Amino acid sequence: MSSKPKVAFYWCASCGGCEEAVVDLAEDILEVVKLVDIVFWPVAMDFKKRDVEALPDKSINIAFINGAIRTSEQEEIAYLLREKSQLIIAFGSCACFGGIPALANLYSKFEVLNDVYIESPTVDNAAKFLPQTTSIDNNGKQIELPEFYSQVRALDEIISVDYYLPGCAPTPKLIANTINMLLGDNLPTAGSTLLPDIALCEECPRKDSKPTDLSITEYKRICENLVDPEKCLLAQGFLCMGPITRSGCEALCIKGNMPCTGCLGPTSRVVDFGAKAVSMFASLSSGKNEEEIEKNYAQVMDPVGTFYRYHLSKSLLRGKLERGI
Amino acid sequence: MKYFYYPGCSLRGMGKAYEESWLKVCQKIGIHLEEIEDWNCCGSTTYLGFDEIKSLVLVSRNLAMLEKEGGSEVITPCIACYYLFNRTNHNLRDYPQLKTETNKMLQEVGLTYSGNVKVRHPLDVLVNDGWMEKISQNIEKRLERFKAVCYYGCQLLRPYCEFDNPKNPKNMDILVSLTGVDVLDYPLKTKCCGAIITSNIPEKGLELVYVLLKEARKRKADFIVVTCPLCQFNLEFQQEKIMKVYEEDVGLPILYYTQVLGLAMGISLKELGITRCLTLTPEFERSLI
Amino acid sequence: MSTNNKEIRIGFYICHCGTNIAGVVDVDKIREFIAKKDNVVVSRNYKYMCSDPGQELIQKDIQEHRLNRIVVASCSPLLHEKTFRNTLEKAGLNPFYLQMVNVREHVAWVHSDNEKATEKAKALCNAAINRVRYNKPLEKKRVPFHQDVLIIGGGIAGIHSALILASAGKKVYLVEKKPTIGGHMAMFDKTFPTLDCAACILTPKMSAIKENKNVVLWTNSEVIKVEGYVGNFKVTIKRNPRYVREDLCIGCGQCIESCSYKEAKYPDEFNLGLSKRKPIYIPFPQAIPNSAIIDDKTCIHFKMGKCKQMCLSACERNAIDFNQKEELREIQVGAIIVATGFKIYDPQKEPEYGYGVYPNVYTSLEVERLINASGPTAGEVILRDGTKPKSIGIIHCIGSRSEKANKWCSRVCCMYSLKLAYLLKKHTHAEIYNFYIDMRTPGKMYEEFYDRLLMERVHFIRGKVAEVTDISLVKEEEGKLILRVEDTLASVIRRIPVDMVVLSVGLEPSEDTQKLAHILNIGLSAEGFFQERHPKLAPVSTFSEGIFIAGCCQGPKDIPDTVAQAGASAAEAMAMIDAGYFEIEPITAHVLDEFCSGCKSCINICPYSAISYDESKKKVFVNETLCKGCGTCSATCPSGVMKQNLFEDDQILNEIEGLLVYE
Amino acid sequence: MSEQNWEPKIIAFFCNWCTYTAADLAGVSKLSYAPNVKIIRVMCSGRVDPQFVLYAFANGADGVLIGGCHPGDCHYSEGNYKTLRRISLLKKMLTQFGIEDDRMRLEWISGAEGEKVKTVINEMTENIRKLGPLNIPEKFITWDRELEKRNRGSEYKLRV
Repeated sequence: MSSKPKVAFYWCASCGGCEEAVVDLAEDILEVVKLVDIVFWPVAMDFKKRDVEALPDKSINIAFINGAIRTSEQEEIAYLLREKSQLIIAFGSCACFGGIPALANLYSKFEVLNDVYIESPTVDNAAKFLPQTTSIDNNGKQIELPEFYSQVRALDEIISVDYYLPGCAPTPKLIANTINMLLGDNLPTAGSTLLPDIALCEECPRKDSKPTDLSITEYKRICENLVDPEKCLLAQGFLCMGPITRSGCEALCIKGNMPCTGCLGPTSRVVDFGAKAVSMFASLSSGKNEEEIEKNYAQVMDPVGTFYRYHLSKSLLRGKLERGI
Repeated sequence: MKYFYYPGCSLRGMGKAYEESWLKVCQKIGIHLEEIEDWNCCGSTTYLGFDEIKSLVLVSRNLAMLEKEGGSEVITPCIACYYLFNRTNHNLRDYPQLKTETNKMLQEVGLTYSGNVKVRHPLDVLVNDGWMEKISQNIEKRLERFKAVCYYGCQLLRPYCEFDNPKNPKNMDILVSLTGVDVLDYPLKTKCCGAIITSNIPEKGLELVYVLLKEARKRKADFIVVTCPLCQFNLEFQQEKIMKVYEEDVGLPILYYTQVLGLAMGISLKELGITRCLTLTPEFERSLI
Repeated sequence: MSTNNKEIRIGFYICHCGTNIAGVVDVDKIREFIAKKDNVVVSRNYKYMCSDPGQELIQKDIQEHRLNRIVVASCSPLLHEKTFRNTLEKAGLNPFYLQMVNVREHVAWVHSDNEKATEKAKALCNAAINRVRYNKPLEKKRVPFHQDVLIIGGGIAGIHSALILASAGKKVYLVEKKPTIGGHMAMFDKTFPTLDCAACILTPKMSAIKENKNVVLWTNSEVIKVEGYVGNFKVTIKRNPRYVREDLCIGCGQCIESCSYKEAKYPDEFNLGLSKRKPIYIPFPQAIPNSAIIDDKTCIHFKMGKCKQMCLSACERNAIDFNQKEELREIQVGAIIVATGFKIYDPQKEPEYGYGVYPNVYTSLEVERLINASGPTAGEVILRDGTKPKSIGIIHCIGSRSEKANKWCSRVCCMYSLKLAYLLKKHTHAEIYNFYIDMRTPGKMYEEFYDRLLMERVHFIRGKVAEVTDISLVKEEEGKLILRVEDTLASVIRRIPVDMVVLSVGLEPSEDTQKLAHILNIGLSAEGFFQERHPKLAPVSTFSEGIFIAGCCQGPKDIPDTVAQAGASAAEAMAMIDAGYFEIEPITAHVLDEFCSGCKSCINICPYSAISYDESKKKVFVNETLCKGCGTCSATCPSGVMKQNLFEDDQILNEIEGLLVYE
Repeated sequence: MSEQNWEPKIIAFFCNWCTYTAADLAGVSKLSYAPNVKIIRVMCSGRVDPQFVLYAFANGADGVLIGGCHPGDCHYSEGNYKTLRRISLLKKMLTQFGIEDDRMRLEWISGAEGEKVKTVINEMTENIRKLGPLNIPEKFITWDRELEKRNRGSEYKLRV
C-alpha cells in the first residue's frame, strides 16, 4: 500500500454540484491525485461500502462529505466514515448547514413524499405507492431499505465534524486551497470554517457604491426588476445577503449581477443567519408606522426561504414547528 | 339617500305634529325614510322601571328586525326612543349576561340582536351628513323677523349624545339659524322640563317649566324651539296653569325645529301640524303667514 | 453554553431588604440553589445588602475568596447599581464584574404567591450567574464638564437657581420666553400663609438677576435645539426681536406716551386682559429687563408699514430699532435646569361655571391682579360691570380632582383660595363663601391660616358647585349670579346668590412642555409634567444626565417647595460642574476592527452620527464620546462585529438561557 | 413539566428608560401581576436582536415581550422605530415557522405607565395560556427520537 494520504469523498442529500466542483478542479485534480490515494468516491470510482469497512479505524486521512443527512443510509455512511477517518470535512453548504434540501423542514415527511410520488404532475402513480423501509426481493426474501427521516440534518448533527467548507458549491480555488492546507503541517483549529471570518462586502467589487445613509422604502425582487450592473445590489433594494455571509467566493454571484444568497453561511459571531438577516434588512428599511413598514416588506414573499436558503437545519428553530409526521 | 326610520308611538300620538313636519322636511330635501316593518313601542322609560329584561327585549326587537333588513343605522326623532335605544345598546355591550338573556327571548320569534345598530337623531343626521346645504337651498321665505330660543331638554344629550357638546349643544341653533330666525342665547337649553314629574309632583314640575318660559320671555323670544314631544307637551300644556299659579304672563308658542324649517321652506301651517299647536294665538298664526 | 472556567469565581448575595424581599421570596432556598452552581464560590443572604455591613461583607469576600464576579440580588439596578459597583471598586475589583438581579421591584413587590415568586427569583438569579461569567472589565470614561449652566424659565424657580449658581461664580444663561422675568409669582398680590407681598420678596431677586455679572439674561427667547450630552450641551436659542435695545432703554416710558395710539387698545397680558396696553409697552413697572417692547402684531408700523413712528423720536436714547430681527444664538453649557412653570386650567372647558359668559366670573389669577395695588384697578375690587361686590363665591377645585378634567390635586388652590378669601374680605367687606370638596392645608402654618379664616366669618360650604347661573327664581336672586350647590354637611341643595364668582383654577403643564421634552429628550409623567428620575430620591433629576427640573414644571407646588427645588437643582448642577468631569457609563459600542467587512449597515442606524466610514481602511469606526450606548447598531450588525459594552450578544444570550434552563 | 401544571414562560426585553422604569414603578406601586414574565434589561428596545427572540423560543420560552418607549419618545431618539421594523419583518417570518402572532408582542410603555406593565403582562400571560405551550426543546427531542433507533457507537451526538 502506498504511503500517500488516503482521501474519501461521499455525497449525501445533495444535488451533485459539490462532486462537480471537485471535478471542476480540471487539470489541477491531477496534482491532487498525485498527492493522495482516493479510497472511496462512489460518484467517480467503484468502491463499495465493504471496502471501507475493511479499512482499519482512522486509516483514512481526510473524508470529504457533501450533502445533508435525510436518510438512514446517509447517516450510516457518515458514521462509517467518521470511524475510519482522522478528519471529517463538511463539504458544501448542505453538509455544513442543511442547504437547500433543509428547506423541506418546513414540511412534514408525508407532505414531501406525497408531493414527490403522488401529487407531482409528472408522476404516474395511480396506486399511490410511497417508499417503504422493507420490501421483498425476487427471491422472496425480505430486504431492508433506508428510512426517509422526518428531518433534514446538517452533517454535524449526526457526527462530529473537524472542518467546514461551505459553498454552493465551494469554488475550485477554495477546494484547492483547502486540500493544500490539510495536507500541510499547520492545521487550523478544530471545528473551524475554512473561510475568512469576515463578510462578503469586504471583497465585493461594488463595495464603494454603497451609500452610508442607506434607507430602503421597498425591497424588490430580482426577477421583476432591472439590475444596475455597477451599483451595490442592496442599495438598489435587492435582498443581497453579502453583509451577513462570509467572504471567500470572491463575490462570484455579484460579478454575475446576482445578489448573494448566503451560501457561505454566517461569520463565527452570528448565531442565526436568518434572524440576523431580518435584523439587518429591517434596520435598513424606512417607515414609521406599521402600514408603511409592511409595505417595505410586501415583496419579501418567502422570508424563511430567502433568509435561510442554506441554513434552516442549523437555524435556532430548525424548521416549521407543527408539521405532523 | 335612504335611512331606516323608527317613528315611535309618541310621534303617532301626542307628537303627531313632530312627525308631520319631519316627514315634510325630509321630502323637501330628499331624505328617503324606510320605516322599520312591524315596529313596536320602545317601552319608554316607564317600562324600564317594571322589568329591565323585557324593556331590553322591546327595544331589541325593533333593532333586530332592522338588522334583519340589512340596516346598521336608524333615525329616531323621539328623544325617549333615542335615549332608550342607546341605553339598550350600552347595556347589551357592557353586560354580556343581559345580551344572552335578551337574545334568548328574541330567538323565540326567530330574531337576534348584535347590540351594534347606530342610533341617530335628526339633529345629528341633518348637521353631520351634509344636509344643511340642501336645507339652505330650499329656504323660500326667511324668518328674520323672529327671535327664538332653542331648548334641547335633557335626554337627548345625557348620557349618550356623541354628536354634540352635551353641556353646550349647538346643532339645533345652527339649523334654526339657517331659516333666518335670530337664535338667542339661552343658558337653560339643557335643563330638564320636569317630564313626568309634572304629574307626580306638580308644583316642582310647574316651577321647572315656569323658569324655562320666563327666561325665554325675558330674552324676548317669540317662540321656543324644541326637539322632544314630551318637552313640547309640558311647555305648552302647563302654560295656563303656570300663569294662574305665578300670576305672570309667560305664555309662548312652542314649535318643533322641524316646523320652523318647514315654515321657512314655504310648507303650510296645516301640513306642518302647526295648527295643532295649543298655544297658537291668532296673532302668532298671522305673523307666521 | 455553561462554561466551567476555573478562573471564574463568583460571589452571590441575596438581600432580604428587611422583609420587603424575604417576606415573599425564600432567600435561603435561593442561596442554596445558587451555591450549587458552577464557579460559585460564595453564596449568602443578608438583611440589608446596601448597608455598610452588607457592602463590607462583599468586600471581605472578594479579598478572602479571591472573587472576581459578583451577583447581588436585591432591588432595581436603577437604584443601587452604582452603590454596589463602588463596593467592587473599593475591594479592588473592576466594577463591571457586577450583575444585579431585581428581586424586589420585579418580584417581591408584584407577586403575592411566595412559591411562584421564589421560582421566578430563582430563574432571574440563575440568569445573572450565567451572564456574569461573560462580563468584562470596563473603564469608566471621563468627559470634561463645561462650567456654564442654562436655565430655562425665568419664574421664581429659575431666578432662584440662577442666583445661587451665579453667587458661586458660575456663568448662567437665563432664558425666558416672555418679555420679562418674574413668572406667575410676579402677578400675585400676597403670598400665603404669611401674607407678605409677592412683589416685595420677588422684585429684589429680579433686580439681582439684572445686576449679577454672572447671569446672561435673555428674555423674549426660546430654546429651540439641544445637542450633545451631559457636561457638553450645545444649545441653540432663538431670541425674538424686542425692537427696543435693552442696553439703551431705561424704561422711562416716553415712547409709550408718544405712541400713535392715544388710547391703550390691546389686552394687557400681564393683567390677563383686565386692562389695556399700547403696541409699545412695559409689561409691568418692576419688569426685568425694565425696557419697553414693541408688539409687532399690533404696532401700526409692522401692520401697515406707515406710521409716523412718534416713539422713535420720543426716545432720547435712540433705543428703538424697528430693524431688529430674530437671532439664533448657540451656547455651550454643562448642565441645564428646566423651570418652565405651569399654566392655569381653562375654566371655559366647563361651561356650567359661566366663565366667559358672565362677566363677573373670574379666575383666581385674575383676582390676584384685581386686588393688586399695581393691578388694573389699583387694588380696588371693581367688577367688570363697574360695581363693587357685596357677596363673593369662591369655588375650589376647578379643573382639579375631576374625572372629566384633571385627576390631580393642584395642591395650592385651597391655600390661595383662603388667601383670596381673606384679601377680598379686607378689600370689600363682602360676604365670602368658599365651596370646597376637601380642605387641604398641609404645610407650615397652613392649617393655622385656615383656622384664622374660620374666625374671620368666612363661610365654608362643603360641596362641589353644580352651576353658576343668572337665572333667578326669587326676587333676592335677581341680578345676581346664583351658585347651585349640594351642601353635603347639611344635606340640602342650596342656591346662593352672589355678585362675584372666583374660580380657583388648577395647575397644568405649561404649553410647550411636550415640545421642550422632545428638545431636551426628557420624559413626561402621565399628567404631562416633566418626569423626575425618582419621586423620592432624585426629585430634581431627569433620566437625561445633566438636566434638572425645578418648580411647577415637575408638578403643582407652592412657592416654598418651588424655591427648595430650585436650590436643589442648582446644587446638583454645581456638584457636577465642580467635579470638573463627568463619568459616563462605558456602555458604548465598538467595532472588532479586524472582522468588519465595511458593509455600512450600521452607519445610518446611529441617531448620534457616532459611526463613520473610514475610506482608507474601508471599515467603520465608532466615536465613543458621541455614542450614547443604545446598542441598536449592535443588533443591526450583520456579522456581529459591533459590540456594545455590557450588553454583548453572549452576555444577553446567556442571560436568556439562564432564565429558561435551570435545575 | 406536565401539561396540567404548565405555566407560560415569557421572556421580556425592556428598555432601560421607559419600560424597565415602568416595571420598577409597578413594583413601587405594589401592583400585582402574573409571575410568568422575566425581564431582561437592555438600554434601548433597539438593542433587541431578532436572534435573541429566536434564542428565547429555542430555549423554551412560550412568548417574548418587547417593551420600548412610545414612538417619538425614545430616549435614543428613534431606536423604537427600528425595533418596530425588525419585529414586523420577524413576525412575518415567524408565521412561516408556525409561531403564532400572539407569542411575540411589542408594546410601548412609558416610564409613567406602571399600570400598563401590569395589564400587558397579565394579558400576554393569559393569551399564551390559551395558546398552550410552545416548548421547542421538547419538540427537538421528539424530532430526534428517530435517530435513537440505531446504534451508532461512541460518536453519536445529539443536538440538544
